[in-house]
Amino acid sequence: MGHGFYITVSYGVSGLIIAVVLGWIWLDGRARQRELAELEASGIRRRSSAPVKDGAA
Amino acid sequence: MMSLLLRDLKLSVRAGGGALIGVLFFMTVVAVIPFGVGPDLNLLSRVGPAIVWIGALLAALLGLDRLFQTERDDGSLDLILMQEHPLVLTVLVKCLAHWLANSLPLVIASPLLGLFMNMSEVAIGAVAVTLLVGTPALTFIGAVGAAVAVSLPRGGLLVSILVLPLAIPVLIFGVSASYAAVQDPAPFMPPFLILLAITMFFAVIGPLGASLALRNASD
Amino acid sequence: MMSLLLRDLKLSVRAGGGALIGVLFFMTVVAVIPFGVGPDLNLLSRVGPAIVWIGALLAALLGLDRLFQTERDDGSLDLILMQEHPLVLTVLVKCLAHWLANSLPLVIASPLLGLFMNMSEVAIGAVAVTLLVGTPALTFIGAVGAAVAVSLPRGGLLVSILVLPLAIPVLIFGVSASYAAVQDPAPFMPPFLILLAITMFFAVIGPLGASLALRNASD
Amino acid sequence: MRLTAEGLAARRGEDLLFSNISFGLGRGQGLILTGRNGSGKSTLLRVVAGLLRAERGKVTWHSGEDAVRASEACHYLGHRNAMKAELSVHENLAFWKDFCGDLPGGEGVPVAQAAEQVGLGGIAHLPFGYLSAGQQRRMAFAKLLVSYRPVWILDEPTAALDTRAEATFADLIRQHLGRGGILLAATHQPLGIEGMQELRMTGFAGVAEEFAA
Amino acid sequence: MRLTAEGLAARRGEDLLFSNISFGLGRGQGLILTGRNGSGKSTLLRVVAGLLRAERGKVTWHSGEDAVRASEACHYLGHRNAMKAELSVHENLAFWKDFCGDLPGGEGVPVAQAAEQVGLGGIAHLPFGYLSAGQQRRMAFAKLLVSYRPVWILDEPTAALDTRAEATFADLIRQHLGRGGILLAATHQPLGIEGMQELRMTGFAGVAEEFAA
Amino acid sequence: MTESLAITKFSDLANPTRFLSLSGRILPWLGCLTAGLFAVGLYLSFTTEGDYQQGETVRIMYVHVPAAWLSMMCYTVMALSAIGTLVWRHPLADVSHKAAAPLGAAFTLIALATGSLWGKPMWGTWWVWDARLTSVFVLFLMYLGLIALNRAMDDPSKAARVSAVLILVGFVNIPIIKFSVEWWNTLHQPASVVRLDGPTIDPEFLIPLLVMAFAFTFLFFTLHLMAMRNEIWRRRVTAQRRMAARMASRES
Ligand code: HEM
Ligand SMILES: Nc1ncnc2c1ncn2[C@@H]1O[C@H](COP(=O)(O)OP(=O)(O)OP(=O)(O)O)[C@@H](O)[C@H]1O
Ligand SMILES: Nc1ncnc2c1ncn2[C@@H]1O[C@H](COP(=O)(O)OP(=O)(O)OP(=O)(O)O)[C@@H](O)[C@H]1O
Ligand SMILES: [Mg+2]
Ligand SMILES: [Mg+2]
Repeated sequence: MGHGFYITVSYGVSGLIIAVVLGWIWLDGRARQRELAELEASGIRRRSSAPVKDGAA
Repeated sequence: MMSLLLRDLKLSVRAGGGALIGVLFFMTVVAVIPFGVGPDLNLLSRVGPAIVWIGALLAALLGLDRLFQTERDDGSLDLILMQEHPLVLTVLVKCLAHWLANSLPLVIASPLLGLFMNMSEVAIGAVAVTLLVGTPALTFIGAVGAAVAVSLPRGGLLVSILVLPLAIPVLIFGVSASYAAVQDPAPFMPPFLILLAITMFFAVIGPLGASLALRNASD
Repeated sequence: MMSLLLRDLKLSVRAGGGALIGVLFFMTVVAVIPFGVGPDLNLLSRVGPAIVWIGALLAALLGLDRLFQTERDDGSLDLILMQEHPLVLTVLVKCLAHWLANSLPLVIASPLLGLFMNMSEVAIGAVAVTLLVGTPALTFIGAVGAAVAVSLPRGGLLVSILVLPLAIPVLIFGVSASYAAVQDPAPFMPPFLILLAITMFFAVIGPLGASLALRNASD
Repeated sequence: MRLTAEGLAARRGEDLLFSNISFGLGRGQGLILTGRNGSGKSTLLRVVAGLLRAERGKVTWHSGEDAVRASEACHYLGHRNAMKAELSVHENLAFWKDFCGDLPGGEGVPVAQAAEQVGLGGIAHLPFGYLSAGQQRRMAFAKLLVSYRPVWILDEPTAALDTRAEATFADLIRQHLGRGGILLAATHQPLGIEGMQELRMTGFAGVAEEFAA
Repeated sequence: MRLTAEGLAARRGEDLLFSNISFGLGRGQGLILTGRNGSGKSTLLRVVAGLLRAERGKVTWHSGEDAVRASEACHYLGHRNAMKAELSVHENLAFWKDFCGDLPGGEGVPVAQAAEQVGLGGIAHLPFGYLSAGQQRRMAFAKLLVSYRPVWILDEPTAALDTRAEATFADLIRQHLGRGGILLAATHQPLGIEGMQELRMTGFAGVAEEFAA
Repeated sequence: MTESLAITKFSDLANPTRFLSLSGRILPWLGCLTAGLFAVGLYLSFTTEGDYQQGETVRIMYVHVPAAWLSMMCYTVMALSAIGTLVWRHPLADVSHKAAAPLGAAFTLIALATGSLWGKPMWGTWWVWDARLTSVFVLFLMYLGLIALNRAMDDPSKAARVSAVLILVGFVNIPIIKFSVEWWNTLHQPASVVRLDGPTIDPEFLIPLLVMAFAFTFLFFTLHLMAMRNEIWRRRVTAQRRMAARMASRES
């Protein structure tokens, strides 16, 4: 096998791993946002939409 | 019975983090070895089968001693003893669950480790097969020990004397069968068949002994 | 503090039988390796120190996961956490007790195994000394793992996975000091002193980390 | 249907805790054990449940024509709850429902309903370990409801319960008796159920005889 | 000598169980927590004992001039007995006596006498695991006597006790208060001690804010 | 709305809501920057000359070395967050090291894979148990162990605190990885870029390498921010679900 093969495969593998991680994080974020939207729609309000009282302590 | 199997599997997955844990454990053990014996690939491939088997024994020992103790500590053992299911069967199912959750992942992971240890294909196959056949015996032997530990509150010493000496033949025949597969003069079959016989034997004796010990657990 | 040490020693004698199971496992490991390495006594004596060290490392894992878990299960951990003794000291004493009951027997048994492995007197001595100096570090590292896993119902394999990677430096320097004692050009002292330093380091870091984890895991 | 004990004696260590205890319980009848700490109540219950070997005497269970091992006809609720902290309440109950099965003559209620009946319908999805002491005890009681057994053996069922839960338990026990069940319980606080027989244990019936005799 | 709690809030999982609980207890005073199962009594006790981190607020202990960590001044008797089943009662108690030591201002009684005081003088040589539930609880209580702490934090101390032992416990607590001790206890049954303050817990004060905000 | 730009206090960042809006604003820019750097870096890495000794395969270096650096940097980020968890009890620090663990595992995996793909032509074998390689493998196992620990505990804040302890104790492995080559004198290349006496590598390779290294670093930060946001949302969802369940059981 020529060197080109190893180079292609290493770039390919790296790209694949990054793509999988990126895709997973992306989809995960989409799913979480959808859940939040569903909760919002079913009438559970976040408390910070009420006047903010500083609870960061 | 199915529900007991499922529950035990679920418990082992919940508590320790899942089926991958066994594989991860095995990989850690194997990764540690080269730091000791050095990077000599030749040597590594020669000790490979033994290391894989020792890893399996260690994994079987870790946690096996508490197979029945957790049940006793929370009172479940009482209820299990009261049911009409034959106790031998219950013990068998618990052993099965323990094997599925702890040993099977090791069997499945062993080829991977073989690769890491630079073992030949034949050796890898032989180790996997002997592990598949031999690890149930370790579980059954461990079950007897675990049951004795439950029934004798101070049986600690007894358990170790009981379990490891009984487990050593399994280990020896497992390892020698694996080596026989690669080293030429020695035939693979005789030690392998003995291993199989040992497993059969303990598959009967183990649950019987364990259930006897559990019945006599004196409180 | 003395009373804690005594209690823990008493408990490990009464309940666990930890010492024996460790030693037996240790011997099993050493007994199985020759199958792989073959009857070549020369080779055997060469890998000897490494095998003994690996065996000790793996044996140290047995029982380690329950160092704090038993205390938590019966509520003693709560009272221990409440006392004014610095928690680090308490952890240190518990480690000491564990080491005395579980690792010291390994150190004592190691010369015997050295003989089995056909090691020279110098090598045997070196292995015993390095084990004596190095195994406390294993216990301290293990304490961190045990403390981290205290809130897990069964630590077992997970604890070993967390502990083993951290134990690698100990193994490296322990083994290389043992080899340095027999192989001529390499001096014994530098790796041995590093091993000593590692033990010192973990004698501080281990209890600190473990007590930090215990404080944070309590509920 | 009848649970009979004849001339029971049991020992712990070397001590004979009680000897010659006999009773018979038929449909809808209950027996309450009382007595001081350490007088042997739990021991007697475990003997009846078949978990401890009796020194002398025997326990039998007649249902219809044939006599079977008494322990199979019993639910036993001991000091410990027999639930796994790592599994959710629902999983725990479902396991016991499946594992114990029903005895002929009755049927267990579904898991969700059992949790409802002990007053904790909303939290069956939580891991059992997350519950408070009293909630755990209630869920352990729900185990009795999910599979049918004619005999209930309860060891201090109301420990750690608040007063509302105590009343709930008394109700559930009354229903069980009303359906022809049998009750054997050890308590320090009165359960508030009428028409029970009572057995006062005194403890220490003498050192085991084989050596003292 | 004063134990003060200011604006305590604590959570379990994501739930805030209570918020803004304050109290102050001086010499000879006691506070009883009551409330339904799961209302957060045990949680509050653990927060005061320093075993759970408070979400907000703090607990302080003033003795003489300086304020120390409150947990060091406390004995905590939780649901679990903190005794080893494999050791004898005497070994267990001796260990705790030695390990805990005495705080200035008082002195623990010897082990044998403590066992005597909880009414079990004769059986201190038995392994702890051999005792009955009530006897175990009593021995756990004896732990409070062998080393001196001004504050006693008791979580359902009388569970599993017979009536005589309950009276004994009440006596011992009264003595402790009489010597200027402080009591914080959660119970379902009245302890039968007069002049205690009472705090009714209701449970669930909201979901913790940091991520729900 | 300019109020979120006026972050003056450190503690302001402790507010997850504020963090969400700030990171939401930064992320697109960060993403674009990463993509741009990758474009330049990949262009450079395929147009530069090959090494006289290693031939074309030197191009693997432009992925391998940045990934290897990142695998260690990620652990360092986790260790810093762990300090944040234990010392300041910063809720975002919990989220940060939990979100970073899978990323670290991914970058380590890339370093391992490209390394052994490079090893086959250069050393003639996929894998040797040399000190550097094994310690990277151990780092990979440590990431997996941390992920497993996080999954095994279900109280998130407790899991965060406990794994923070473990991360800090495990930090001893980072110097071991970094210096293993010097200590054991093995097959693997000793450091030639990051060393005390300045880089010893030819600028021909250095420039694409550095560009790729920056690209990887920004990729890491992009992914990390995204994962942190996901984790915050996940916790927010569970908190609100609990709230809803509690309210429902209150009313009934
Ligand atoms: C699985 C196998 C490999 C692993 C896990 C690995 C790991 C690493 C790590 C952790 C670094 C960063 C070192 C530092 O910053 O000090 C590194 C750098 C490097 N590696 Fe590898 N490596 C592997 C195989 C290879 C091979 C086969 C080659 C080439 C023959 C190679 C060449 C390099 C070079 C040139 C550097 C840069 C050193 C520097 O300039 O600092 N690696 N590798
Ligand atoms: N580890 C945990 N994680 C999540 N929730 C928990 C945990 N432990 C307890 N809880 C919840 O906290 C609440 C309060 O529990 P706590 O033990 O304080 O109640 P309690 O008032 O002592 O009740 P009891 O009278 O039954 O002892 C319960 O509703 C329980 O479900
Ligand atoms: N394994 C054992 N070995 C020896 N003696 C034991 C053992 N278990 C219990 N005992 C003794 O048996 C006696 C009876 O115990 P049992 O648990 O039956 O009492 P109990 O009536 O249930 O008390 P309680 O009201 O406290 O629950 C106790 O005095 C105890 O010390
Ligand atoms: Mg009892
Ligand atoms: Mg409580």
